[in-house]
Amino acid sequence: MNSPAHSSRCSRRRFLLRGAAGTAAAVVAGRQRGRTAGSGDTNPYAYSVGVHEKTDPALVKYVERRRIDLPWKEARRLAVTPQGNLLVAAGQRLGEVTPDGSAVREVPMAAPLRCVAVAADGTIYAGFRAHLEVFEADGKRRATWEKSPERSWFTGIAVTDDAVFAADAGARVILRHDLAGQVTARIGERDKDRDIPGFVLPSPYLDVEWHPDGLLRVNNPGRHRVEFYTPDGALEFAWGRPTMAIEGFSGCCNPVNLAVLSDGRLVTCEKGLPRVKVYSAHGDFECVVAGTEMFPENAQAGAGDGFGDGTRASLDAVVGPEDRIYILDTVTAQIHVMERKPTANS
Amino acid sequence: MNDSSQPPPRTPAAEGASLADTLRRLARVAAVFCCLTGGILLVQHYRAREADPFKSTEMAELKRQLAAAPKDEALKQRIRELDLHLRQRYFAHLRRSQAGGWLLLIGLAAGVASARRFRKLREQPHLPAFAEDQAERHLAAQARSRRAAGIMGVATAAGLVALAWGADTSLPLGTAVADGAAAVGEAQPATPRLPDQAAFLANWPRFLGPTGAAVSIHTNLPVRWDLESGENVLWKAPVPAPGFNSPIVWGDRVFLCGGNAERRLVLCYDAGTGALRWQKEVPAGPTVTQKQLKELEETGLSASSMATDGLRVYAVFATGDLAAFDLDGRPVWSKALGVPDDPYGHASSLVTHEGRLLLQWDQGYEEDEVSKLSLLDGATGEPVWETPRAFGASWTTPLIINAAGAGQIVTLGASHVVAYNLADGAERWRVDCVGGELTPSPIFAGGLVLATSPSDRVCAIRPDATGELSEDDLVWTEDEEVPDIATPVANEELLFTLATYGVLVCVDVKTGEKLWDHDLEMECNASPAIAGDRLYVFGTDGQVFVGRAAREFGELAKFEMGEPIHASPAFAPGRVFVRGESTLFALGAGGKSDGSGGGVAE
Amino acid sequence: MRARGLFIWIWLLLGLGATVFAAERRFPPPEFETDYVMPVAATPEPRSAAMQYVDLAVLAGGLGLATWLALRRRSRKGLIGLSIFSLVYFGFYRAGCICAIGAPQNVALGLFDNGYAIPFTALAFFILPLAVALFAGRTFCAAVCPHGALQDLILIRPVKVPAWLEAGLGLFPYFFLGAGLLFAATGATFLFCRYDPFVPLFRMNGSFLMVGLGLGLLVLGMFVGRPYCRFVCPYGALLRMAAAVSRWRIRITPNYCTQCRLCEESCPYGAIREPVNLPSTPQALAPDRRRMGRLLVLLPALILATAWLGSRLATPFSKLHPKVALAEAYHAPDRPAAPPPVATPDSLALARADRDPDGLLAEAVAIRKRFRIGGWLFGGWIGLVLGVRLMALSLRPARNDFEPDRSACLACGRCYTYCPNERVRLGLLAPEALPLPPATLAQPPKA
Amino acid sequence: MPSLNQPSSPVSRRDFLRSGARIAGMTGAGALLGLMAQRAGAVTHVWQIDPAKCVRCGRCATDCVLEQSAVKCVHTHAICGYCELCTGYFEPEPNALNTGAENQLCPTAAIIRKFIEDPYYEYVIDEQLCIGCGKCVEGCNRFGNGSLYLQVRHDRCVNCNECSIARVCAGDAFRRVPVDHPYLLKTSH
Repeated sequence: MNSPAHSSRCSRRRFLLRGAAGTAAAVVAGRQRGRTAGSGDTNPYAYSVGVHEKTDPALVKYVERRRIDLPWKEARRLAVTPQGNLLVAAGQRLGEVTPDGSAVREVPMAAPLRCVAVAADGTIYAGFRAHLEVFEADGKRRATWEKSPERSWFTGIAVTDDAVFAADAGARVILRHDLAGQVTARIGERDKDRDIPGFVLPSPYLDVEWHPDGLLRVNNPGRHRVEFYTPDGALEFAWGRPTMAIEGFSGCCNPVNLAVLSDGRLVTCEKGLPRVKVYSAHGDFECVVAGTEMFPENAQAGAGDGFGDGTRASLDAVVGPEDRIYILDTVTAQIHVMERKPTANS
Repeated sequence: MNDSSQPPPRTPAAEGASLADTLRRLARVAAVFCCLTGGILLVQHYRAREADPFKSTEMAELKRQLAAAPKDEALKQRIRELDLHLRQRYFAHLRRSQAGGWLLLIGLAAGVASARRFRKLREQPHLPAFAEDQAERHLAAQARSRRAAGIMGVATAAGLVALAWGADTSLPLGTAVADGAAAVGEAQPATPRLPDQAAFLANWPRFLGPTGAAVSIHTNLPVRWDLESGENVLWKAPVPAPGFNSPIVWGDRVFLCGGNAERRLVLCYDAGTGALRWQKEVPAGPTVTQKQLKELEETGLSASSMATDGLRVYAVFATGDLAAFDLDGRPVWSKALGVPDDPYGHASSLVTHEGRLLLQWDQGYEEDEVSKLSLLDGATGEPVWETPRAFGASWTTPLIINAAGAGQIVTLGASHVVAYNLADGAERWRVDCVGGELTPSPIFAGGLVLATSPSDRVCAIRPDATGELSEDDLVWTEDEEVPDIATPVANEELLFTLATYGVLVCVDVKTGEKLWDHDLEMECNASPAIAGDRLYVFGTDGQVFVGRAAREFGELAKFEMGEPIHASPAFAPGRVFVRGESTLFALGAGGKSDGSGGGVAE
Repeated sequence: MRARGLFIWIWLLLGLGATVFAAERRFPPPEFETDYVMPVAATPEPRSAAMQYVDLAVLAGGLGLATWLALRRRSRKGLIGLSIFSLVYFGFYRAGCICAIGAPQNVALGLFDNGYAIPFTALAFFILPLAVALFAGRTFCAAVCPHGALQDLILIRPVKVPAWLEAGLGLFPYFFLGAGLLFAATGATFLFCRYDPFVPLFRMNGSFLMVGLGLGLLVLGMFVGRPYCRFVCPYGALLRMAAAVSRWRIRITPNYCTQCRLCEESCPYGAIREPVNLPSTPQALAPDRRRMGRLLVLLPALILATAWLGSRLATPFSKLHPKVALAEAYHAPDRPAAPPPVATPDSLALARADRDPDGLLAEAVAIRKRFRIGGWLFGGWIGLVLGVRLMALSLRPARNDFEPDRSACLACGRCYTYCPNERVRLGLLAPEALPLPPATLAQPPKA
Repeated sequence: MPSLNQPSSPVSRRDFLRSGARIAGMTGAGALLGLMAQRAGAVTHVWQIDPAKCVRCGRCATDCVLEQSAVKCVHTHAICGYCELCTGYFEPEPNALNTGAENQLCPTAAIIRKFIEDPYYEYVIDEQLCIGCGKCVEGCNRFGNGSLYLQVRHDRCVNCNECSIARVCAGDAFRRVPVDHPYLLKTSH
């Protein structure tokens, strides 16, 4: 500050000039940045199956009549009682609702319930992770069947007049029990001699359904197909192919659950691209019951927020009176009541 | 003026000069090197941005081609090569920019070091000049500094003011909430969403149901009921206001309206129990006189059925009073349109479409030019568009269809069937094929618009042309036992017409060929309805006929209800709602009240 | 900010919870017939926790060494060496994190967010340089701070910044400090770290804007001494305040000032003040006293006004908080009604907001309220800084010698060799060549 | 430095004020230190992703301060289904179930697919190639068991004071975790 005024002013001017030049350079750089930015608002690495999330409305032959909000958490599976009410396996309880959606009762269980089925006489068969229990129609426990010695993980039950078929996803087998709980046959195990390839189960979704035509329907998600077995365990035929297109089974492991219409046609449930479709018994794609649009939360949920065991987002379907289809969305804990659209040519 | 712990160089001048030259050269070379490296890095940066390997359009195109030709091995090979190339380029880019960064750093260090050294060699010792009056200069400098600090402060404050008053917030809160008062939970919920198509189809949101063809998707409905024994009668509720309009249903609510010269009412019943949930009076507009009201009472004040879009219900009366309520009966808006000039009283029913209300306001005579068709915003009642109609009074309800890739509104007027664009109200096509006192409404089935010329004929029109159509463009016409009051009903395959004198005719929708007719031997004003494969018909003396909606005639039930019926039924899951002269009946299996019907999808 | 609070508890819960809550095991993978061994996910360890003690030791050692070199040894060369070391260690090796400039934010967040446990290293990096500055001036800036070291080393041909401009721009670090503490205390963001121009250079990576800014500052710094330290650095503002009252200080001369004025142009940072004589008559001081009085009266009003202005900034400032920003986007009138066909980050965030909009709104309102309170403090701070600076510029200092300003001096040691007394000390000049000490000084202070 | 010639010494007055301010400053710093020391953690913290909150927005790949993000995909094999048709490995509609580039989902081919035994395949992440984009994570999570997920790799992370990804994370999934438990891994139970 001691320098002559002249020199000081001179350096000041120089300083200002340089400052202005620097600012201009910074502004230019900023502008440049402004022009090239803007890629931050999209995800260049998005994994998108968006095209498959839309269903051709012409293929949807069902209409949603009602949506039931279940009062229970962790609803996993459904079954229909002979009276037409719905049984819900939800966490550590078995709930019952009327088709109108009002809760009738709930029966507490000792462990998380994984599957449930009802016999024609009203007897309830409940599957836990590694054992089965039998209940009277009024919810009183009648029997606890022996704990399975294997690494069992029961995920589906089907009941006939004289047998109970339990799908054991852990052991990759369908166990046929007599009504006393004795295992009388093992179905679907890998067997080269009988040309049975075995179940491929990346996740615990193995369902078994029975139809009076005498064949068991079992899904084989890892092979993207449905297999038909005789009660003796002979693989009669199988169909299904992996594709996200509507006529096939999507993702790594679908279908996850099955239901049978009164005439033997099959209702299939998928996860990932949550959708429910109807196939003829011989695998011809017939129509869509509910497309992915109906389950937006389910589609987003994925494997996140597990029920404690890593399973979460799936659909289950059961067929009620008049071939009404009830779909359980495990993410929203809602039941969608679906009825066939009234068209004369159907 | 540089950092030097050494005194200025004592070396001979020449030696110093040559060292200085070297240093200067070095610094310049380093500067050029840095500029080059920096420039290359910059160019690379932009090139990497533009040619992001993961967004390669070439790759996307190849993959698209592969999807079209999944067996093309050559294509697969090209994809693999391109993929390898792109990824190699990407990782090479990473390596290059890393190396470039180091080169830049080294260059910078070398340049700065030599430049500093050079400056030091060149440094001239500071020779202080003699200065006087330190205090004076000090004071001046301080004053300048104060000014600068003040300017800085003012500039900062100005910037902050601009920031504070230039910012707005979209958080839904008043200042009170922002200041920390509670009541955050009471923040206004977002606008309720309009129900989707599925909910619309599952309800009975307007006269003749969601499609206007009086077809219900519900099938679990009773075939017969008995008011005497109460069999299959869920409940009965008195209707305190007379009217010919038909009930509508949304969720667990049934709506209808009625009135006389004294008052006009909108009524809401609980679908489960029949309890009157609410009733609201719609007062007459300011221009309506008592004399007009008396005259209107003769012909009926409430022939127009209500409509709902799932959020609001709408009602219109022959007084020209139009009102909107939310589902809980809170008034949303109302309009007084003035008493229409109509010999029988206004009778066109209301129709909604995605939150909008369609109003066909035909009146007077052709030359009066007072008729119009308007689409109103359901939330406000403000017109979206209005189209004048050069027709006199008519009593049909308009029809909204989706055909030929566009939303169309089909109306009847004088001798014409006229269609308008749903989007803007512009006329789309018209055909001169009807006449008389137009009462049965147009319907849409099997891709055809079916328009009834009362007691004359039914015409089928394919709604994919534009402009004036001729008689030759009619797909078919049918002229046997054509009704003059009841609107025909049709599913995709079969059309049923019901003449006022009770003759039911079944016609093939595709060909117009009559399949059968049957005399029900009753007088009918109410339009029949189809639910599943059943046909419900109601007579003016309370007769009920339930038959098969099939290619052959089949009777399922025929019985009496004991109360005159002029209104078309409405359907809900497991329930039929029938409006008698003074009673609303809910009919359903069991006859026991099995709970309010809640839970219908919305 | 995030409910990072209680993460110790979360860990406890996760540890115990494995048996309590998640008692169910997941569906097992297939049983392999071959002798396949399942790989286990590798977990490369972070930099060892012990290394933070090394950082701390380097900081403490560096501070001590810098203080010794600057005040006792008076060695510019030593300081250059230490600068290079600091630049390499804290700059290029530690990549600018951990860093004293950012530490005040950690302290602020730790003070106001009970859930945030401030790492003790951050606390030490905050306290140590400040404590040293209270006693020995800004020796941290001289050679320990990598930012300072970088700029010091890069300076080639310094241009004198006019004193008035320095006085004006010199206010910015205080404002920046206030803003940074506000944003840190409210958990919105760490402004100092976000707009740090040199860390991207140390990492040789960063956003285009910040790398450009850093390079720009470097080029500027070749001609303007330490532009970041003087006109931006918020921690520098703290150190400035501490150094203003320091016990010891840098002196240009090791002995006594000969008033030779050789050093007056030697400081590239404009820190050297020339001697100012007191006016001969007390009357000459009257205008200064009156101005001082006016400023003293005005100061509370100024503070109040700016504090109120600060409180009005809650709305724009709070938008820098991610939660408030999300709530704003969620409630924005132009929010798209339907998510895009391919999810974007923004649509995913909005979907998250949609799960609990009321909770988000409540949080956003609470955060904004904190900003309102903090805004009063921030605004008041701006007024205070401005007022005190104006008052300080009204004081008439009494200086007999050329000496560095305590606050502005960065202890770089450049001025030493300009002093003939220093040359005498170094043995480069005969003591006889010097004029005698001014008569006012009875005894020359020892070096 | 008392001056003999001047009756009052402004220098010493200022020194006195300075000492007072210095003591005040030290007291303040000491108080702050005392207050903060109670709260200060003995361990430092590092950033980590909570896989349960991650929404796979892709910003881990684009917003890290490092050229190659410190976030990488990790694979917990214990919950993997060993699918032949892995939706984390293959494009949504793969041309064929082989390792051809046209079928792979990963933009950098960082997943190695290996046949183990019929019908099982093993998938391993090559972290040198992984850019942390989360594309495979979304595929696996959407259809499969979610055994692929993103984690901050601490051999790469420079542990910024404020993580630049955390600031923009669409799922608010980043949090500070103690340095002695630096990962939030998915486990089989």
